[in-house]
Amino acid sequence: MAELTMRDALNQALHQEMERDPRVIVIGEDVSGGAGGTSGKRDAAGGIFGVTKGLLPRFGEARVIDTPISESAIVGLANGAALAGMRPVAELMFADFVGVSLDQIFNQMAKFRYMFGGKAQTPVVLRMAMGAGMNAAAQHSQTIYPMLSAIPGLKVAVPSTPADAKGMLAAAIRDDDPVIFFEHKALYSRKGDVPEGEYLVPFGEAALLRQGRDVTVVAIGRMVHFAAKAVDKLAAEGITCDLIDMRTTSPIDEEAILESLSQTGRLVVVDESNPICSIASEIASMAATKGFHDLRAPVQKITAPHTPVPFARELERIYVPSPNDIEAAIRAVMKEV
Amino acid sequence: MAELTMRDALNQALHQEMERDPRVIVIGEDVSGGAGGTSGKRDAAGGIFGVTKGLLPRFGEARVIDTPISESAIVGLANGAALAGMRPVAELMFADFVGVSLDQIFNQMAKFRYMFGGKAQTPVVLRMAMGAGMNAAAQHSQTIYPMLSAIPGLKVAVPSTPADAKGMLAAAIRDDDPVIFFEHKALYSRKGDVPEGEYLVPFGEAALLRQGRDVTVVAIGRMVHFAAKAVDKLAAEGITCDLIDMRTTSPIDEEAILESLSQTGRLVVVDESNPICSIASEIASMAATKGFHDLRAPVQKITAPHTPVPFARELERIYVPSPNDIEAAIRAVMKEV
Amino acid sequence: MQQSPDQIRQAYRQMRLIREFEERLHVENPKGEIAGFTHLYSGQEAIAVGVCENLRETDYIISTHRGHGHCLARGCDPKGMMHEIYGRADGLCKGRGGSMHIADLTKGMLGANGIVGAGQPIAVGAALACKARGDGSVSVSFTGDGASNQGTVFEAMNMAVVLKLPKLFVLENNGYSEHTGASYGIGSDLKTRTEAFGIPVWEADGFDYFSVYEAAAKALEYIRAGNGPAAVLAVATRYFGHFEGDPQNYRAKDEVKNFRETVDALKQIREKVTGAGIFTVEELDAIDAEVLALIDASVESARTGPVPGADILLSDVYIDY
Amino acid sequence: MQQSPDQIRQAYRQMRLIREFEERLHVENPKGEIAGFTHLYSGQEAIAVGVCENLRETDYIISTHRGHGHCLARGCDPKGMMHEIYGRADGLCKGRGGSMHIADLTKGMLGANGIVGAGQPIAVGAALACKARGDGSVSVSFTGDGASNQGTVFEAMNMAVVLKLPKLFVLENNGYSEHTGASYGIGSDLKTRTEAFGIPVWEADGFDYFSVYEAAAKALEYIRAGNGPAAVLAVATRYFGHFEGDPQNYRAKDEVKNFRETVDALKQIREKVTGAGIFTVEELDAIDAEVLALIDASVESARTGPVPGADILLSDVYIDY
Ligand SMILES: Cc1ncc(C[n+]2csc(CCOP(=O)(O)OP(=O)(O)O)c2C)c(N)n1
Ligand SMILES: Cc1ncc(C[n+]2csc(CCOP(=O)(O)OP(=O)(O)O)c2C)c(N)n1
Ligand SMILES: [Mg+2]
Ligand SMILES: [Mg+2]
Repeated sequence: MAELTMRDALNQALHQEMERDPRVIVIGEDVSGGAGGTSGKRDAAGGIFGVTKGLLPRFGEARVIDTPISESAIVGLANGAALAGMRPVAELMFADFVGVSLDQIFNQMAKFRYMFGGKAQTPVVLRMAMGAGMNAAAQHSQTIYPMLSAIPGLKVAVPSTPADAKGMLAAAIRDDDPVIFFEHKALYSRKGDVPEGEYLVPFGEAALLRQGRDVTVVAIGRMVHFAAKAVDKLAAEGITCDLIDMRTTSPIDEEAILESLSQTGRLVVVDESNPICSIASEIASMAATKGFHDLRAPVQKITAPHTPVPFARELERIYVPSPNDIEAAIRAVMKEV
Repeated sequence: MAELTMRDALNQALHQEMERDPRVIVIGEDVSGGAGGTSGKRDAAGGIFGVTKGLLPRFGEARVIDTPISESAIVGLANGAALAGMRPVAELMFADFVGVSLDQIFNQMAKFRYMFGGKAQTPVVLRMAMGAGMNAAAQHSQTIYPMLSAIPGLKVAVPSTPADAKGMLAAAIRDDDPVIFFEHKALYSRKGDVPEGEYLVPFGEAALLRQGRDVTVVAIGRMVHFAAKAVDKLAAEGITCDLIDMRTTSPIDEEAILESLSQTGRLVVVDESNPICSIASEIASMAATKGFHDLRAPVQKITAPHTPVPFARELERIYVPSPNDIEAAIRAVMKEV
Repeated sequence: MQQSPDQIRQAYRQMRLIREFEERLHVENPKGEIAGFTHLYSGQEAIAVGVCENLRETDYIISTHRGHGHCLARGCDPKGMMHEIYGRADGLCKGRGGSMHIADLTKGMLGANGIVGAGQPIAVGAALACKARGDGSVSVSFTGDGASNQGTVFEAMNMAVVLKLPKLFVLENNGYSEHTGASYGIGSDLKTRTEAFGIPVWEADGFDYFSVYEAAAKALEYIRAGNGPAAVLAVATRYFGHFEGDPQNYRAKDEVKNFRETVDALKQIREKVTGAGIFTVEELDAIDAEVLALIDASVESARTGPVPGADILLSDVYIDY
Repeated sequence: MQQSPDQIRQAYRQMRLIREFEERLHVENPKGEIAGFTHLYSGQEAIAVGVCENLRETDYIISTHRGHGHCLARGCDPKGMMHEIYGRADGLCKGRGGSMHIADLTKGMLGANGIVGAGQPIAVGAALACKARGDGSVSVSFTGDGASNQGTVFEAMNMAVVLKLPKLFVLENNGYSEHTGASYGIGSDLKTRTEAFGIPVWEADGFDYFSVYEAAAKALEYIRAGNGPAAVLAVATRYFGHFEGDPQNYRAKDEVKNFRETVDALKQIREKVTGAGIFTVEELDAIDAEVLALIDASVESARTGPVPGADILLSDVYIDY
């Protein structure tokens, strides 16, 4: 174990997987940087968040590929290279840029295998930074995993800790299905213990971070940490919760959630996304369909409001669900029964 | 009242609105057709589904604008023209083509007003044909209204009858907010009574098509007709349902659904979309949060499976929810209590 | 005409195969057994075959919504294709894809594609894999005149140049983009636009197999020498509507008839090779008969092929979930 | 230099305003009061001002992620902008947009835009409205060298030509696309690519106000005469990093210093107008002082401006819901 930031944990996974498998390549804007610059230095960027730093010096230009600003072509490049036997890790920089590349994601990589009679495989990993927390405003702060989790054929990873980030990125690269890999911008510098060497976190297995009797709290990405704050605070008062980190939103670990719900009878779901057709809605709907007989109180959905992400610090702060909001929701479901 | 197909009802709304307001323009691929052809005939297409037929001869090339295959530019064109005071009705042909134009939809038209401090308005109507039923396979059959209903700033219309199609398209054109207007391909030739002259159907008001005691059935688009079949069949057996046609999925008429649920205590939601983060999930989650105390049985979500839309007739038929599936779901919720 | 008789026979047979496949679909389609959208390639046979006859086993191609010709030219099984078009469980894509999504990865055929302009970046990606393998393989995309206006196509061109990839862009100008003339949507012209990205263009007569073959040969030589991408621009026409059922109001009455009677690709190659004494009319007729029998048999078996069921609906969404 | 002294004074003031606005943000930014991404325009002042000084009230412009210069050149209120950048409730966008989304529809300023390449099709749409009005208005988009590789930009160019719209494309090559040199991502060159779409290009020295002004004047004359779109291609540099905080490892050590000392836009215009005897150094210094005072006052009031609350978070998502 070593204490690493999520940024460094991701970087380590990329180094290890590229070392292990020569078919793994990295593609994106400024994934190394410095090409065509006047300093003569390559790897001048290493990704705008530093996640791909050091890959170019180690693996060379044939495997670490800087591109023009052409996101459709970047994802298309990854799709085609994957169909032809490579294992590309493409980067979209900001998740919001699915806007200019969605076709290659939802009509192409997600559907090849199915449409082509099961004969294609498209082992692409598409990394993208998401989330509020940097005051990057409406076009650089969205958490669009609900949109992509809805699409059959895609797997979707949303790690919340450095260890999960490493283990899930390595697992994503080895996965023969396409994986959308969301990295929360506000978590890049967060530290945690990370196993050294090969480490894999399987998809579709939620993590039970706290155990309790009273309430099932389901959270995703950065919200896991906010939920943990609320849960820990209430534990001191004797209100104890199961805290479930979904880890992947496709597949969803239904069993883990329903099993917990069958013990607690109360559900709070926390999702940084906008409320409509969110993962919070999906989990709440699961409770209403498959978990109904266990449910003893109304489900509490804690999400961002139905607004774009605002710019100003004070606005963004009230836009993002807070530990206080989560605490209040837990108290509310406790009052009900 | 005249009996019209949905195609003709839409066409009538376009004619009437273009007549009324010179700022209304129509933009898209082959919205008239014949430009650059060898027959010398313009209006050779009138839209590939015939919805925009006759507009060019009536309103001329300055207001009925054929474009190259450049969907991002088509939606961008509409956005810019709207910002500059026009009221564009743009056509995306197939809803699946949001893949190549999503940015202009979700990062631009949806967000201008908010990002720009409330000073912009973007009265665009973006029409698109959706849905299975024509064996058009995975890339031409999707019902992606959940994805777009999730986006703050967009309104989303999904009419199920010719009258609603006319009234909602006219209302959409007069709306100062951007509206995504979904037309189900399998409903274009369906006939119904349509009021002549000016006719407006307000957004956010669901239609109660059948009244009953036992179950609330909520359906969208083509599924409304399938649900009606199931509901009518069961009525003969004495199981009576409220049948609610959502009509718009943004805004959602929560009141209508919750009010009905408070009477029936049982909910079946029918949505042709894939299950995850669907409108069906959204309505089920509403029941689990705001309708919980009324709910007497698990909610039944009837959706397509988590697969792309398949091509073959037999496959598409089992992909799309059927009246039988809906009937079975209604019976299932009736058994529970 | 420096090709061997065997090469020419093969090319002629492929063109005839496409022609018969498509003409037969045009006959079968109105009968109502074929579902969905069918876009026929007849009229453009010389382009697909002229290009694909230049390719090696390790090369890749990607097609468009109008994919049958490219698939057949690349060696996809006509019977498997026919079964797919009829939506059969034993079709090339198990009946899940249909006409617009026929693919055969084992043949380096990366699929027909229902999204105009989607194939080009994907083919650039396959070219990246070709370059990495270093075995001289190339990747080929086919692009219609209409598709050439899609942003993704321009991005793909620039990307292929920036990364100096072994990528052939085949531009097929058949005069129409659905119901609109090609000249309307292209603000300048295809050759200038393509060259401006740094991609040399070899022009060809899209009705003439030999013309296309030679243009493609030159472009491929340039590419395989490591110079980066190149393009072939071929002009032809489509004999049928945009899709089966299109009334074609945008076309002059005798337009297709004139093309068929004058420059038709099959007519031309027959005249050339019999004129040059390479094959006799009878030899070519024998090929025609063989192809016709193959198509007959394919339609026959496709009509009664196995119907796919729920297992096929639900499988292959993921490899492992 | 056939402009009147008033015109030149105005242009000089606008350029100085941009320069001081940006240099001051560069000083304020590390203090931690300004949130989010800030992209500074310093170094390129002559381009925004050289173009915008040609425009009429009814014209439109749309900007990029690096928007301050274009906004100021178009006449947006510097104080309102500063308040916006500081996230104030009385900022130009109520603190919801920030640096990357400053817009002022009342000035025909259709917004800075965080999505590279998004503005161009939107500006083409505004050009459609201009054409419909028939009052000779034009619509202008600004596009970086990096953005020029985005598919939407090519689509916008072709669309503007096809519809023959009054649209000016201003291409600003500042040498970099984030951390990558412009030459890397552009496989050929900007002029050739643009002309290939059928758009004539007027080239300008992006450090020289008069050069840009004249190129834009010619392009606009062509456009206003009803010929369809045209372009201005101007080369300059950016003085600061891609965003505030960028260590600029990709740049030669003295690159910016050299530009500042030799071709700097403000230095050039000062030398030219004083050399030609149009203004004295003192007159220009007086403008500088006035601008500096304005910026001081703007920063001062922005620092203590009203903080937005929940009402602003939740409003203006819809006009009516
Ligand atoms: C992104 C997208 N936009 C529009 C369409 C609808 N469409 C299908 S084919 C076609 C015309 C294509 O013209 P061209 O590229 O010349 O090919 P051709 O049909 O002539 O073979 C259009 C507009 C589509 N399938 N995908
Ligand atoms: C669609 C999209 N892709 C990538 C980015 C990230 N990004 C922001 S600015 C930029 C570079 C733009 O370069 P250029 O167009 O030359 O403008 P400059 O920054 O030099 O003014 C990039 C890649 C983005 N904002 N949007
Ligand atoms: Mg064509
Ligand atoms: Mg630049």
